[in-house]
Amino acid sequence: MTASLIIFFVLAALAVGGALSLIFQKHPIHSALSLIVVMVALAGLYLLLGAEFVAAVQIIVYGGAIMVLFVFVIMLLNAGIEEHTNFSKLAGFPGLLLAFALTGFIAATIARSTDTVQAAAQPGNMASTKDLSTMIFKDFVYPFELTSFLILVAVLGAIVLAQREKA
Amino acid sequence: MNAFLSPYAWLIITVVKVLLLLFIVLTVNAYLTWFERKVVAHIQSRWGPHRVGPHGLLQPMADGLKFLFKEDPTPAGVDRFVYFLAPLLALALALTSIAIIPFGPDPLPWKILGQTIYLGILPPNVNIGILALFAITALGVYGVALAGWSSNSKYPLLGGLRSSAQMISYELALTLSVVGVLLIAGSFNLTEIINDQTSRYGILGWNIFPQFLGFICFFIAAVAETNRVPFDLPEAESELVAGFHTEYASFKFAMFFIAEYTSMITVSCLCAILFFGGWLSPFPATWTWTYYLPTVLLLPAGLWVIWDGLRYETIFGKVILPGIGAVMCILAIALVIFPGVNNYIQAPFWLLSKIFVFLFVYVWMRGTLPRLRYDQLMAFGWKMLLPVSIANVVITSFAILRWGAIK
Amino acid sequence: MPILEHLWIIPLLPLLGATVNGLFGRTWPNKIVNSVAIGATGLSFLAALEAVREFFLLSPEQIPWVRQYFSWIEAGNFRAGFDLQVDQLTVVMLLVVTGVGWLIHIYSTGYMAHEGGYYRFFAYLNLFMFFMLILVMAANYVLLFVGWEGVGLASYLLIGFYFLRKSAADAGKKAFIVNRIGDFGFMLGMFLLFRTFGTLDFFKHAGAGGALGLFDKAAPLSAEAMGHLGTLTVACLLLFMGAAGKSAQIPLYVWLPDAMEGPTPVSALIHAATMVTAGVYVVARSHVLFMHAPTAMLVVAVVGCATALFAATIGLVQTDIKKVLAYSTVSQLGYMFLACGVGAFSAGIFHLMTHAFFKALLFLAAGSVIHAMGGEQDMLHMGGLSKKIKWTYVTMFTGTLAIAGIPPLSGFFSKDSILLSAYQSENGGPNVGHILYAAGLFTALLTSFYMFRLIFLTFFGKERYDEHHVHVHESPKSMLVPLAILAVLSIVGGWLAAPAFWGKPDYFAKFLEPVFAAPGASEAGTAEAVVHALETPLAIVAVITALAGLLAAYWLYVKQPSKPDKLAKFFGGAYQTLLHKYYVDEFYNAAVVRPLMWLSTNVFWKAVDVSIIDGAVNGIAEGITVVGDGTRRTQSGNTRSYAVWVVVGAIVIVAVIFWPHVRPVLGVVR
Amino acid sequence: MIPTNYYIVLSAILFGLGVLAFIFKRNIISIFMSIELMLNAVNLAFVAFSQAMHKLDGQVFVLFVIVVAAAEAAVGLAIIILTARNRQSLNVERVDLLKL
Repeated sequence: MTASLIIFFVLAALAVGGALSLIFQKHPIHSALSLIVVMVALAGLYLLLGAEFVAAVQIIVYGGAIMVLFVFVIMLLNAGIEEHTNFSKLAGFPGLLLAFALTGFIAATIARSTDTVQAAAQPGNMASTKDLSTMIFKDFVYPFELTSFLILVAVLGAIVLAQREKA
Repeated sequence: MNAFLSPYAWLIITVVKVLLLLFIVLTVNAYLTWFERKVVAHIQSRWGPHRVGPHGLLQPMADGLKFLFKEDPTPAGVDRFVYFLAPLLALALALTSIAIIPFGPDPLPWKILGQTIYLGILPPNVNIGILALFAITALGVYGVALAGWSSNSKYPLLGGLRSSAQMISYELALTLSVVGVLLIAGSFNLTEIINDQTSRYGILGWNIFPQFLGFICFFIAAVAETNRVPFDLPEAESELVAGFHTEYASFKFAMFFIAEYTSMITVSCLCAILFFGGWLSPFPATWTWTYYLPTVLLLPAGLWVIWDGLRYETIFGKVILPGIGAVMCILAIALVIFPGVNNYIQAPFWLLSKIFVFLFVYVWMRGTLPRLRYDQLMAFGWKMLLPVSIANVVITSFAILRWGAIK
Repeated sequence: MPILEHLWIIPLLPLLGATVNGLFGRTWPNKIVNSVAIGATGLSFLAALEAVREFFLLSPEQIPWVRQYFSWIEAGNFRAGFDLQVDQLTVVMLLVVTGVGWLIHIYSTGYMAHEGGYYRFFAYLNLFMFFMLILVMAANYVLLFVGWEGVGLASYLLIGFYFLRKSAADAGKKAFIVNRIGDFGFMLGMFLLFRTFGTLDFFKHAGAGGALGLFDKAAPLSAEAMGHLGTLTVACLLLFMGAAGKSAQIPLYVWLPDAMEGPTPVSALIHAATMVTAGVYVVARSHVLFMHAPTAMLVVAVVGCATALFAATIGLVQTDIKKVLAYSTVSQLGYMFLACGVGAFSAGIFHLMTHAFFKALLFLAAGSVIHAMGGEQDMLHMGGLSKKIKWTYVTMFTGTLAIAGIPPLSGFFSKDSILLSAYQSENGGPNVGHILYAAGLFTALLTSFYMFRLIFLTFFGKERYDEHHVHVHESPKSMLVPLAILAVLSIVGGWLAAPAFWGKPDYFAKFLEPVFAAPGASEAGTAEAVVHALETPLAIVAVITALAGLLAAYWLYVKQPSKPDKLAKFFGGAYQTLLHKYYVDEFYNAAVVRPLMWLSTNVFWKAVDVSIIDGAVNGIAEGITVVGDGTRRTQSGNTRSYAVWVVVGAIVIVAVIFWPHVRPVLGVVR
Repeated sequence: MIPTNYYIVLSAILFGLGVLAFIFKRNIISIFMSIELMLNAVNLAFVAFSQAMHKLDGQVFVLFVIVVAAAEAAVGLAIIILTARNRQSLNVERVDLLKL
């Protein structure tokens, strides 16, 4: 039971707990906060895995930008407790069953397939951000450009959608 | 004893460090308020606080007590959890950000519990110092936003909305404006960034010269991030009563207050470190006489304090001030006597003095500048600051491509 | 050699004219329309002349001259290209089609001047020219068939030109359907030929990588080789079926007389000069095959002869001027087939040419008469026109002399050579030839009789119409000039063959020799002497018969105009039979049309279409409705349900990708 | 050191929870958040594998995923704002114009 293992379990517990509370919280703001918890925990896990840069980006972008956006929108729309309607028959018990089935299925698949990976599991050697950047700007430059384009499109789309049409 | 402690030494040391830093920061905060009030007062040709203690030096204590013992009502219909969470969040994040700042290059000359002690909480080899800092500042917005939302009241909500929008907007500029520096230094590590600015000509090596544009952007964005004048719309008295913390009283309010000032300090540290060579002396290393500047500053100051204290009728004045003065004088003399100490002092001295300068600028701006209108704020952020910082990045990268690392 | 390299220009010009007129002519004044049409046709006539000039410069081994322009159908080893060819036969057809066609175009400008749909008429006419040229220039059966169908279409359009008149529309339909029957045979023939020879190109050409053409393959075969296994015979008969359809032979001739519903120039161009001779052309074109199929030859000969006689008899009693000409056309076509049947292809083509001249002339003249009479077609209401419309009279009389076979007009030579070769043929028995000859001779008699009957009824005797309504007037120049030219042609057209009489070679036959040489050589060589022996006497006999017909007509219709009715009463039954064209139409109606109608109505419509096809379609629709009703339940519009469906999909995908043994359960096969 | 499977299983669990939330939340924004949760779970798996295999590709992919998520959030939230404006409700079960 090394220190890192303890940290892992703490963070994992945090993440799962956050996810659960995301489900069980009635108010979107609380859900958002729980999600933030999950994200921070994940960032910690990334640090544990030696992916500092990803961890930082995770917090900056997810925690600092995306979730803020969520909170902002929730505040803007002044969303209240979500009303408990049950129009969808399917999303009741069968949905639950199916979701569990999917989870089990995926878990089983992974369990089946990761034994190959297991052997390779190594102490997380800190991947230097330089290597990451070279990889992005050399091997993945086209995807990178594409994503930047995607962002541009998204910005335009958001503006067009959100602006009130002048009557 | 050692045998028992050593496994947890790092833990103990860290805790001690944290407590120490916490104490220092809080004290500095307290006296920062005093300093601010004084300066603003003098800008407006007033006296400022001068009743409590000599020159109102005890005013911060009084304020602190007031905060502690005031009644703490919780408004009806607030979302309790979030309402309590918000100030904690704000304060915690603000304080955490300080923990990443390194205050000096070399560890203490002697080991404690077999650990080398660095000035600063994290060891200097943290690769993502600046990134971590940004991460924390990024989260900082929640304190304000949640506070505004949870108070279940109009003005705070508006304040929260404003601040979250403002912070998101300016965070982009903040981050981008630093990229130039990072490109030059080629590292996220604050220590490395500072060391990168060393040069034979002292001040000429600082990033402020190649990155002047970046500095301007950074500073403006940072001020906006800390919700300070002229970007203090979230708490614009004239429009929103007190903005997001309208509904907060007593110590919760104090938390926000401390958080704000702490982030001021952080930003000042960052400015100093990123653009003004951190703990580097502005003079070439060959000018050894500059090592005596601390002494030269301390000695007269100490003497003045003694003299000034003796002018007081009150016991306090007669006793305390001269005491402080004496300490300062002794310190000055000690520095002359022990060159080792003197050398060791240099780095922190310069860093702190730079930080002080920036804090003064903060206060100065508050004393002089008017507040922006909200749309002006947004327009400025998006249409001015962001493009300029992006341009800065582009220019810098091209320059580096052309001439290699600058200087 | 510009034009020979670009043969496509010749047919393309009329198509151009057709397109322009058809698309834009509507709003244009007649002048522009007809100048476009005539220009197009005239240009292609000139092009054809130039082509012929260049053709004569070719060395014998360059003939047939074949050019491939683009390949149109390519499937496996089958290639049907847009290939045009020129050889002597083509040259003749080319000149006849373009030349006569051009003249008739000019004539039409006058004749159609006061008709509606002027632009439509000329567009159709040009279209016809285009297809006809394709037909005669095609270098393979497929392209030839395109032209074949195209002229059918054009003739349909033109017969039904006055489509508001039910009779016209019906006639058009009749022509189309009857032709369809023939085309059916033609197609079968093509398929059979392809199956047998593996190609439908006529001759080999460089373009096809030197692959042998149909005829190249067929020529060297010994008669037995193909004759015994009757494939070739069958193929030829099928081809002949098509030819019979197009060229109005028994039993498919019924459409041609009705086709007279179309404007007269049309009758002249399509139903006398060019299109109806396409059948003859095809038979001549594939003479190599026919030569190897004696049975088929015999059939052709017999059918041709029978048609000639049969049609002639009907022609005796017709009173409608155009009907008479129509039946005479049928019988003349019969002559041509007779010629082909007895292996005298050059004679057949020769008659084709001369017939094109004088029959076009006759029709145009008839048109002029009708024009003069203000639309009157019944000869019983004419008479004594010779003084009123001299030019028409003169030209028409020339044409009549020509067709009757009075020397030295063209008809005499062509008909004479046909009879001669018929007399000589031993195919199918010693005296078959003589029987054919006799029938042909008798037909000649009838021909001259009814033709002169026509002349006398129309131009002689006293007027049988009232002066006050009809004021007879001569036709405009634009109509008379072509008449004159054609008259000249039908006089001199035959002289190419004249030298045969004083022992010189028959130039026309000589010219066509290379085409028909392969099989024709044998009998040509041996029978030289016999020919000369027979030439003169047969000619004299023919002339005598012609004169006899003339005199009979003269005696009956000028001397005693009352006699014909008496005769009609006397031979009541026969007369009625002839008048009703042997009741053939009625017979077809009863034997073919009604049963077919009944079948289509009660079986194919009521049973098959309604119950089976519609049933299937509606059934499918019903099924889809049911399925849709079922599936639309899933479209609850509730996002959460959709979310669940997404999950289901995810499960399936994971299963398919990662769990191979689940795939069959999900019906995924990989 | 921590075996990779731990991370993977954790990510599977998170993903499953995300799916649950995806199905059972009624508030559009919450549903959106659950999607983000699933994305995060996947990211975790990516990083874990990249660390296990000593390849950086995984991390690069995570970065891309984050970028895409950001874009998605921008557009999606804009759409949500529109919906809320027009339908006066954030409950997905009230937004059912597709129903026949």
